[in-house]
Amino acid sequence: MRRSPEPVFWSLFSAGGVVLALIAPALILATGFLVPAERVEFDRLSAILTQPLARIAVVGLAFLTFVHAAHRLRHTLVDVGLRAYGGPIATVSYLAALALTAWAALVAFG
Amino acid sequence: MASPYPRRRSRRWFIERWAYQRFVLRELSGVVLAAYMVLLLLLVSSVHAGGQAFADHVTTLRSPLMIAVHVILVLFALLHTVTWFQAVPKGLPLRRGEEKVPPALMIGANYVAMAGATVIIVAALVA
Amino acid sequence: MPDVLQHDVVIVGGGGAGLRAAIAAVEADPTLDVAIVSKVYPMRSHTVSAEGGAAGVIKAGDSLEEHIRDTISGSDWLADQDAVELFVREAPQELLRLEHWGCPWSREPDGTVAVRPFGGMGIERTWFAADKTGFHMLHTLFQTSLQHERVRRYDEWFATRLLLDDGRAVGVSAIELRSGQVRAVVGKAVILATGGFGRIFPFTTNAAIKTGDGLGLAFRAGVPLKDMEFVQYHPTGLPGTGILITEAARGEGGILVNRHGDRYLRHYNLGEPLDIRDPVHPRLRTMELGPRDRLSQAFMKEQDQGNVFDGPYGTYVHLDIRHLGERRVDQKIPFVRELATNYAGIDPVREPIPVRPVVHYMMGGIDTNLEAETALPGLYAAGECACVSINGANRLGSNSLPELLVFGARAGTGAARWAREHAPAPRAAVETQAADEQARIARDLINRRDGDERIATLRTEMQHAMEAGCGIYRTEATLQAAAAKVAELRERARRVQLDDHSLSFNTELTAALELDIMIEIAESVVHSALHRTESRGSHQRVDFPQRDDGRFLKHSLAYRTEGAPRVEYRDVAITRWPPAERVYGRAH
Amino acid sequence: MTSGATTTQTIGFEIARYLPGEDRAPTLRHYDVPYRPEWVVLDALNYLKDEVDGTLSFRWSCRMGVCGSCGAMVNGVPRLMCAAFLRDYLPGPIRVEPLANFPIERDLVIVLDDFMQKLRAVKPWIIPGDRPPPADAEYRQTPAQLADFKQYSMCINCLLCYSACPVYQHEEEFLGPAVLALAQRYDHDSRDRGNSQRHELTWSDEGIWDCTFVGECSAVCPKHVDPAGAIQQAKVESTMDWYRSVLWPFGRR
Ligand SMILES: Cc1cc2nc3c(=O)[nH]c(=O)nc-3n(C[C@H](O)[C@H](O)[C@H](O)COP(=O)(O)OP(=O)(O)OC[C@H]3O[C@@H](n4cnc5c(N)ncnc54)[C@H](O)[C@@H]3O)c2cc1C
Ligand code: SF4
Ligand code: F3S
Ligand code: FES
Repeated sequence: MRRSPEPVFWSLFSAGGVVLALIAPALILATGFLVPAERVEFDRLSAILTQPLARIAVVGLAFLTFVHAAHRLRHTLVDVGLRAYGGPIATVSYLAALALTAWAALVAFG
Repeated sequence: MASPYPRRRSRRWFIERWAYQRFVLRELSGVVLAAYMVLLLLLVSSVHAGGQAFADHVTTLRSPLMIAVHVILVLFALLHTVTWFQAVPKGLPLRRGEEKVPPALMIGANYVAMAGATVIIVAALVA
Repeated sequence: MPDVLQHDVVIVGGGGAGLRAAIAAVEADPTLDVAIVSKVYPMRSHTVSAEGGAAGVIKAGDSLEEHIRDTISGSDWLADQDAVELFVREAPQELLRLEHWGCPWSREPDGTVAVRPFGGMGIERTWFAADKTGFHMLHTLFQTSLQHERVRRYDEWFATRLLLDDGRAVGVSAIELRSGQVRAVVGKAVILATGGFGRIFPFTTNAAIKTGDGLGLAFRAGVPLKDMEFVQYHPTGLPGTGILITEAARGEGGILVNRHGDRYLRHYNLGEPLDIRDPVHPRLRTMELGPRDRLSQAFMKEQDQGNVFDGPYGTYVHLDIRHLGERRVDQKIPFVRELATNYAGIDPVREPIPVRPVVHYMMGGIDTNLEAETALPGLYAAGECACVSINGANRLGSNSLPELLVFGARAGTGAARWAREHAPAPRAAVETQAADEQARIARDLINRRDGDERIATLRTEMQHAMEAGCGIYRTEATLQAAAAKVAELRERARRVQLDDHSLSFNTELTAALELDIMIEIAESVVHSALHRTESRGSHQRVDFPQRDDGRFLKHSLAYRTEGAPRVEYRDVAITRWPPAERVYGRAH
Repeated sequence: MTSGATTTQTIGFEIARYLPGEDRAPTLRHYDVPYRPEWVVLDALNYLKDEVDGTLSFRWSCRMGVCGSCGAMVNGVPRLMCAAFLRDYLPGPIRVEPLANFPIERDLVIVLDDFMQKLRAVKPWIIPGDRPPPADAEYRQTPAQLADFKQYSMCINCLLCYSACPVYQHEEEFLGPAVLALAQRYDHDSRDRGNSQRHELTWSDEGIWDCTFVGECSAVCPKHVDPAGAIQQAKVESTMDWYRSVLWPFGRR
């Protein structure tokens, strides 16, 4: 049977979609409004982010978000008219997502 | 023999109907969230860099531009959440015997979960 | 010279009967090459509109004997009893076969198929797929047929004439609508499965394509049309459009009431009404579950007495299903709700549905025997265009769908056998006939510029003449008037003028061809009705109100002549069920 | 034509006309039709064909929304002409064009060869596999098992969904909404054992994976088949199957 590799990308995209749907508004609320309003203390934040589990979570979240975005960007570009370049677009999108994830790992464990 | 008129394709299809514009906005919301992820990582980076770096970062975040950016980000995040929850019962239709579990119920359950997650996140960060 | 496309069996019609025949033919002999010529894509055929269900004995407590008796008394003893027996025996197997092919029949909790009550049936035996039975059957048949590589389809090809060779049928000439070219589709046997002809009347449940083309093809080749005077009016059509509200609405417990809120059927010898809350309601073969001819006739009587409502689209009564409740309606008859909401502008869960009798089904058709053979060697017919006859003077609801399966299958196997035993017709013979046909169509229709009659005018005049002269109640005088009018129209139709002189998808051309056939068929209906000076089933002569078994326990056979059709008679096959009174509303 | 008090008003129509061999491209032509509140667009077209211009070509048959013949773009949206009431388009004019995303055969008549070929390609019939039908009896199928595929069996092949799907507009290979919903209908039928035979095609890139869930197919479907849902469901199933085959490569397929 000729198998499409799409289930891999799609499942990661979906996982990212679920996580973002559940927490993205809350995160933006916190980091975009509560942090500038100085309702979040540095010590507390630092304590959380230096925990090993939190570091892994940050990388995981970044990975899912970037793959989710890459997947959507790729398909939207194809849909709006770049169908002929579908292959290269996919490669570049997912590679960019991986590169950004690598950067996220540096940040999270930095 | 006279031939049929070939099917027409439009390069601008995505702006020709509101339904399609909505679709493109929905897809873009995913990309916008990636941009937010970059901002979030910069924040994390500042935390790891120490108190002073964090304070500087907070100053940046207080600028009107950054506030405006976050307002837009929240709107896209909500768009993502709403459209995503709407799609959930499509892919995973649940049944109890003959009857379909009403999609509204499944969507509602998702919102409850989201509200829970929000409370936990905010509570964890704000003492 | 027109192209000649060679096959073994040629089927005209891609409805339920045609598709069933095609599958039967390739199953009988997988080496055969079968062609289906259809003027619409098969899944658009009119079988798609059938709503209520298909009768077949399957449940414990039912018996073949009962179904036979219901059908024969429903037919007012005009059905051939050997045909009915065979039909009733084979119907369950055919319905099961459809189940095996994937038809989504509605089910009982234990997973067996569910059955529902239907008009004129003494026991619940009507299989159903909600209220889209015909839709599901047609799509199941069509999709099943797709797996047979040797079924070749000519979709949107319009058959115009039977091709003959040495006294046998060997194909049809047909217009490929896309190109407008006439071609010969040739085989060793031909099956006509072109459906009914309700469109000869103005107010009908029938789709636009039901113009009786196959009857015209056979009639012109000398085959007689049988029992053409029997036209079924369905008691519950929506005023204005004629869209059908299925009998299943009454099977589930819907009631008919007149302007005074009276369940008027009780005055017409159909038994006593039960309270709608009575668990026994609706009682079989009683009141609303009486046969269609009786119910439609009762409406006319009510109308004479001024007991009906008067609306912008004629008179009507109310079909009330409110007491069934929203849940049951949505589960069992959702399409009724959809149709009433869209086309009558009322939600039947809250308001009663306005309904009136509407031309629905033609008992008559191409004369065939039990093997679906016609008098012309090599020519078979099945489905609504044929008359075997199992329906006699009045078809029982839900007998038609199984009929087209049973006799469609028989036509398919029979034609396959015939095709194995016979050689193909010589090419030259069919080529010239098709060339003649092409020349005729070009000369008389496409290229003509000196005509002075409009298709729509002739069609409307014909339809109104039929309704006025040949409706639910008929007399010598009304029939004579209709006969004169139709004869006049036949002359005028020779001078029809098209606006459209082009070839590709010329629907005005097909409308003209259909009109020509409809007028001829209408003539055979009128003359068959004129000759039958008795009242039986759906044929009610005000001037001859009694059934006359002495003279008319016979099928009428209309033959084409240059003038009015010639009507002959043939005895009905009576085996074990001697003619008796039709009794409804009481134990029989 | 019987003219009563209701026919004094008229409503304008802009109807796309195209005759192959004569016209280089479709053009809109204006017509006036008597306005009747109970008329649908199809009634107006039939009035025109009968009384005004016999050359106007369009498909129709059942005029009750079940044969699937009469799809067209009405004011830019795919609709069944027999279910589009004039009263919902007041004051007009009403623009009627052939279904988008298909070649035009003539006037409002489109070419649907591509759909017919794809329909057959997904094997829309029961494949009994190792479970042949019981002799002289029906397969047992509970109401719940029926409900599992019933919705996807309601498709009338009207092609409105293809007209609404931008992916189909640009990718001719895409199997498209109705065909994929139909494949799902058979995959989910308890009598069928043919899934793996269908998935080779339906789970490929030209199948479900070309769909980016625009969702307009379901929005325009007159029979509430929800092809978008069917495709989403198939994506979930295909994905689960993929992981199953990777994690248990020796397991039962
Ligand atoms: C609204 C409605 C509801 C009904 N409900 C029920 C019910 O519940 N139960 C029941 O038992 N019966 C019911 N009936 C009756 C039943 O549906 C029909 O009798 C039956 O479907 C006829 O099937 P058929 O195969 O003979 O013809 P059709 O399905 O009408 O098919 C005719 C075929 O012939 C083709 N054709 C015709 N002329 C030509 C030509 N010149 N060239 C090429 N092809 C041609 C057409 O394209 C079409 O494919 C109902 C009928 C109506 C009108
Ligand atoms: S899925 Fe709906 S819109 Fe598409 S063809 Fe079927 S009925 Fe029409
Ligand atoms: S519109 Fe097209 S992209 Fe998918 S959800 Fe429907 S098939
Ligand atoms: S005419 Fe049949 S769907 Fe509109």
